Amino acid sequence: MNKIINNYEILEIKKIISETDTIKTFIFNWEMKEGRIPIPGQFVMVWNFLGKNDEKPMSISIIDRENSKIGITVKKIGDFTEKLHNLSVGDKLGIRGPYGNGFNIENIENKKILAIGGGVGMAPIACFTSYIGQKSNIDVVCASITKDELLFSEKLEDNSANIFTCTDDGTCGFEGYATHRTIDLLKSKSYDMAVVCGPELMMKGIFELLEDREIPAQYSMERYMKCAMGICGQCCVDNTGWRICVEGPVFSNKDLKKIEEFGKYHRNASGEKELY
Amino acid sequence: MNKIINNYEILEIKKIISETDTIKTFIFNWEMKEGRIPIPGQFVMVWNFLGKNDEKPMSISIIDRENSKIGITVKKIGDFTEKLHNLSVGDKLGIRGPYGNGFNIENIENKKILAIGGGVGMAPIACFTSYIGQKSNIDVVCASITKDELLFSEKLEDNSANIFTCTDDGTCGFEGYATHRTIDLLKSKSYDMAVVCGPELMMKGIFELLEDREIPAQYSMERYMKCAMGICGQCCVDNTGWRICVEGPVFSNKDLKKIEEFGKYHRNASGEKELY
Amino acid sequence: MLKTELCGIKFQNPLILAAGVMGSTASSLNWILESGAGGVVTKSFSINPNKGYKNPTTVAVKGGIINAIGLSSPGVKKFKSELKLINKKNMNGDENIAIASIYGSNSDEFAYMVNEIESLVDMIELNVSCPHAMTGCGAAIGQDSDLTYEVVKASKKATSSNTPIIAKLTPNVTDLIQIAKSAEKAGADAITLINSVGPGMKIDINAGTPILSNKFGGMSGPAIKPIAIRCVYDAYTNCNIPIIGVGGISNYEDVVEFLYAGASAVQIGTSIMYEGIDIFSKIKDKLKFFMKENDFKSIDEMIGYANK
Amino acid sequence: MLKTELCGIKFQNPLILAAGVMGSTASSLNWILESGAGGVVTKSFSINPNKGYKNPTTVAVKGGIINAIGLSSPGVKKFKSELKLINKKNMNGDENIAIASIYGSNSDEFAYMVNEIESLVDMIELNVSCPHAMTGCGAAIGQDSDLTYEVVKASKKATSSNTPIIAKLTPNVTDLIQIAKSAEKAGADAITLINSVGPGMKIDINAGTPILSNKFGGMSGPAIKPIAIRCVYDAYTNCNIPIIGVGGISNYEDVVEFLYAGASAVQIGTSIMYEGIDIFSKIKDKLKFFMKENDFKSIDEMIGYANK
Ligand SMILES: Cc1cc2nc3c(=O)[nH]c(=O)nc-3n(C[C@H](O)[C@H](O)[C@H](O)COP(=O)(O)OP(=O)(O)OC[C@H]3O[C@@H](n4cnc5c(N)ncnc54)[C@H](O)[C@@H]3O)c2cc1C
Ligand SMILES: Cc1cc2nc3c(=O)[nH]c(=O)nc-3n(C[C@H](O)[C@H](O)[C@H](O)COP(=O)(O)OP(=O)(O)OC[C@H]3O[C@@H](n4cnc5c(N)ncnc54)[C@H](O)[C@@H]3O)c2cc1C
Ligand SMILES: Cc1cc2nc3c(=O)[nH]c(=O)nc-3n(C[C@H](O)[C@H](O)[C@H](O)COP(=O)(O)O)c2cc1C
Ligand SMILES: Cc1cc2nc3c(=O)[nH]c(=O)nc-3n(C[C@H](O)[C@H](O)[C@H](O)COP(=O)(O)O)c2cc1C
Ligand code: FES
Ligand code: FES
Repeated sequence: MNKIINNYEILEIKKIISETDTIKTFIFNWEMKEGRIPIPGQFVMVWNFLGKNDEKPMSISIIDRENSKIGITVKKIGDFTEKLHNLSVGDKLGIRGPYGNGFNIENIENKKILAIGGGVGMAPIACFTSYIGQKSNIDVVCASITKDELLFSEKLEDNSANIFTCTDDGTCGFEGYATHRTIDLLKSKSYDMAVVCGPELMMKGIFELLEDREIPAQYSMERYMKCAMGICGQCCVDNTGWRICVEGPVFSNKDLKKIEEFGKYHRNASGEKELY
Repeated sequence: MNKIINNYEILEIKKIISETDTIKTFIFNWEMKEGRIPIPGQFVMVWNFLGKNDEKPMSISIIDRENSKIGITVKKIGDFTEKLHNLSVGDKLGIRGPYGNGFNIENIENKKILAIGGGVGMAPIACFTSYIGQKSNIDVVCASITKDELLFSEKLEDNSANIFTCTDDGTCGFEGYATHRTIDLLKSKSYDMAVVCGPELMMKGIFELLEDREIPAQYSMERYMKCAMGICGQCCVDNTGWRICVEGPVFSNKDLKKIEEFGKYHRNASGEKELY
Repeated sequence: MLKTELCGIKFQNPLILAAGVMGSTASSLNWILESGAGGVVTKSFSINPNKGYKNPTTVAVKGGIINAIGLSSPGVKKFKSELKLINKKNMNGDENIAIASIYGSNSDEFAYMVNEIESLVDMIELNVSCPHAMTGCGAAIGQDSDLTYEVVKASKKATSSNTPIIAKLTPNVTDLIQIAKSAEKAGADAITLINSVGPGMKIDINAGTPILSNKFGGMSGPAIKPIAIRCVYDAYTNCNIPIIGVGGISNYEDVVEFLYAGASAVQIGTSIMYEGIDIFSKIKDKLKFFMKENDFKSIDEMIGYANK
Repeated sequence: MLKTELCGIKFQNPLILAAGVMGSTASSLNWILESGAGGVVTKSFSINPNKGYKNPTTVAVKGGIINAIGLSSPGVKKFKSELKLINKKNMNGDENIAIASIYGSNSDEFAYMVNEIESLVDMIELNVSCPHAMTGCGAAIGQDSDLTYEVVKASKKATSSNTPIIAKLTPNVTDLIQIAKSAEKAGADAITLINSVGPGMKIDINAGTPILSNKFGGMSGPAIKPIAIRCVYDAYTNCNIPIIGVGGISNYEDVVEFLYAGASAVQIGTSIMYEGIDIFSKIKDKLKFFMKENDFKSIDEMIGYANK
């Protein structure tokens, strides 16, 4: 057997950071050993065995190799995430992973990088930005609906990235969508590559912008997940059939072009299509 | 899991040597890789899948690491061994192993060693003698009923060991039992250690001789075997409970003393005791 | 040399994707076909949409996994549009074989389903064997020889187009051969052996609770292969319809073992997880090599070789 | 802290040697007891001597082995002299528990056997579950709830000394709980779950034939653990007599998993092959550590923990 299938580890929540009213970051100790050292863009499956006995995917938002810690950043949007928000330091969760391909970070040094994150989509983007750190010159577009929802902007500023906030309602930074902010930036700046994560329609908009300008980019997608091991087929996308949990969640602009459902629809737990 | 359980390899018989009227040596190619490099005193299980579909233990009589070959030397005494004798070069057998502890060959260099083999018991003794080669000074007592049954005496002479043949009927070398030959040798010579394999009553006699003279020795035992993996319990001996297929087949004189059934009885396939 | 025929259906090779593994969309099925499979079986579906069980739905164990996905599907109406998108040929122009796996809780439902889809696929596999299906479905049928008979009979009767009907059976019964004979008597054109094993359960001792939300699930992967081989071997001795072997196949040796036991073709599921999608092309190459080395001219010559 | 009681019998610890593994002589049983087991089960024996099947009788597979030793034993008369030699106490002066495993082809044979040996052992385990026994023995009984009932009933009736009777059951049935309840109703004092699984078969593709001389055999070792756990969990929910868990245990985590599932004690077989005889003492140490870490004062507190 080639692939190691990591099973659960039941981990104590070591720290909880309330990022915004609806977003919390949970930090765990994580043994950094072969087969389980995460890279930005990878995710874990989070099993709340005490709560609803459900399990869902969450991007890894913090990779702290030095202190052997990882973090996930969770937006409260439904039953599962609400139950997570009710947990306290010392409570336990089952974590398995890391899964997925993660961002391609080869030959990324000394590049001019544009990182764009919308809402909790900032989780992998922040992870990427911290991970790459000073090795490259990173401009981060940090987008949200309103000021209170802006994620990681301060933390990343400390990390020597240039932060460009934008809010739909203009309560912080640029007023408008991430696409608008990006158009604005692209007027004055050039980039070697971009990394993007956020609501799919936002990513679709960004995709078109960056394609027009021929900027290579990587996009992190979300699809409904069951096994996360590449077996159940739940997360496969049209028309390539690729599994978001194995071949994804991160796709280059080239590959994304082949994913025809991108920006159009996704499938729910029963496999029915739901339009964006 | 700590232990590697080797499964069958179906091997072609590459060469057959007719040692005596009733004894043949069969040679196979054998990949010498971790977990399957044999040492003298170890055995293999031999599965004659075409013949009687039975499987029995055989000592490894030849270990040729250079040419990646092993050999077994089989005495025709019943149905299974007779079917083996009917095989030709190019026929196939299933071989699994090596099993058992083998002779303890640590710190064996530059020792004066007495090696005693009776009948086909010469198989592991010859293997040991060739293996140790010129590193030590080995006297080999090579015993059989009659001249035609003498095993490996010529081959070992080439190997710079000193051969002392003996036959019950005096047709070659000393006339009498291996015990008598040994008593004779011990009169004029001293040894640091001995290795012994042969009919159990012969070994019993030798054991008493060597104990009297306080010569440390290793004895290779035989018991009925089924799994050879240390699980079925078929080969356990009284009163220690040790498994001949794992803790044995080779025992030091110290350990042999604890095996109360030695020289007295063994158990058959159903576990009934059969007296010697 | 890998070509083989099963119930009159011609396969480019005897390697088929097993039901429920990357089989929920035409896209993934086409990917598998393109990567070298001779045929694919879809995820099992039924009349109505079904979300399946809550997560966790899969857990790794020694030698495989346990799953209780719970037969999630969008229901026949929506799944038909997927079936229509399965490519009839691969990029080399070779015929692809599409097999629909269907389930239901009684003969009427099976008959209805057969009717709905028979024109869209080459063969239909009846899932009467899922060990963690909803009440009345899956193994609830296939663990009873009378129910198995009824469901197979009704499904056969419902076909108007001679689409072969395959009964996929569960090993989790006291007497598999009795059930297999029932299926045969009811007119099954072939049987698939085996669906997942057990069922099995894994308790996480740190969580203090079973991991799967459904508590137990079906075991699959290399660990179950000896059970599958025994089932195929026994059925080959006792039945006269072709057998599709499945359970734990991860390399060409395993495929040969199944053929020797009596399978006419094989399905591969869980090992895709360990070995990747290219498992089909890898096995094909090595299988051809083995056949040449051992003087086999066709798959046919290998079927049941170990029963002689 | 590892002490536990089962049917009124006091065990130093809940780790017991499983039947058929190094259990053919008092010598090997005593060695296992000395190495730390709380109790031992003998190899199954019956009235007459039995050579068992021809070799090969065991073969390694992924996650375990398949065996068809074929219940070899010297018969009750000779085996009684072995039973007499099992040490009542170990070198530390702690009580050893000896359990005889017996088989037969009908209730009379079981009753006879019980009578012959009850005075020599602490408990008797009825093997009605071996998946490769001779016609009428082993699973041939335990796959039928009526036969199971009869054999357990007759065995209970035959005891004059209150020696607890344990029924060891096979997972290779359509409905385990039905059989377990039969055994309970017939008066079994406890049940052991599970005997080896499948049966399974391994074909050597180079030899072109099944490896075992009996062709198929029972699967044991780590791969079968999920099935055993499910059986124990289900039986714990549905029955009221204590359960001895067995199947694939190789470390303390596995022991905890079985206790959590509902076992009152466990048996260890195949893992001895991988881990060596000292598996008992190793597990004991780690189990104690786990209990301290998790504030368990006794084995009792852990039994069925995952069913809550
Ligand atoms: C690769 C990946 C990474 C993700 N990373 C993050 C992250 O870092 N932070 C974060 O807050 N969220 C992340 N998500 C989304 C997160 O999994 C969902 O928000 C969460 O499952 C919602 O559950 P709920 O019960 O609270 O809401 P629900 O009301 O149950 O669901 C709301 C929506 O969440 C999605 N969802 C529900 N269940 C699943 C599932 N099993 N798999 C995938 N999507 C599901 C569906 O689109 C659904 O419509 C990620 C998803 C994926 C696929
Ligand atoms: C560790 C070991 C190493 C051996 N090495 C050799 C060797 O190098 N050369 C050699 O010729 N013989 C060797 N033997 C003995 C060999 O296994 C038997 O001679 C052979 O099994 C006899 O089989 P048969 O059918 O020809 O005779 P049978 O008539 O069946 O048996 C004759 C005797 O052989 C023994 N025997 C039979 N079956 C077995 C079995 N499964 N396991 C152990 N003993 C058995 C019994 O004592 C029996 O009485 C060894 C045995 C053991 C245990
Ligand atoms: C995740 C998963 C989902 C499955 N879903 C189905 C299904 O829907 N219908 C079915 O008949 N079998 C289903 N199976 C069983 C497989 O088709 C196959 O019979 C079994 O897994 C053994 O083969 P394997 O070891 O190659 O996976 C599923 C198996 C897995 C692992
Ligand atoms: C070589 C071998 C022989 C066995 N013999 C018996 C037996 O005689 N009676 C019995 O009830 N079970 C027998 N078993 C089954 C074991 O007692 C046990 O139920 C099974 O192996 C599962 O446990 P394990 O995985 O720890 O080995 C045997 C198992 C093995 C491996
Ligand atoms: S979630 Fe199962 S294949 Fe991706
Ligand atoms: S032959 Fe089975 S334990 Fe030695």
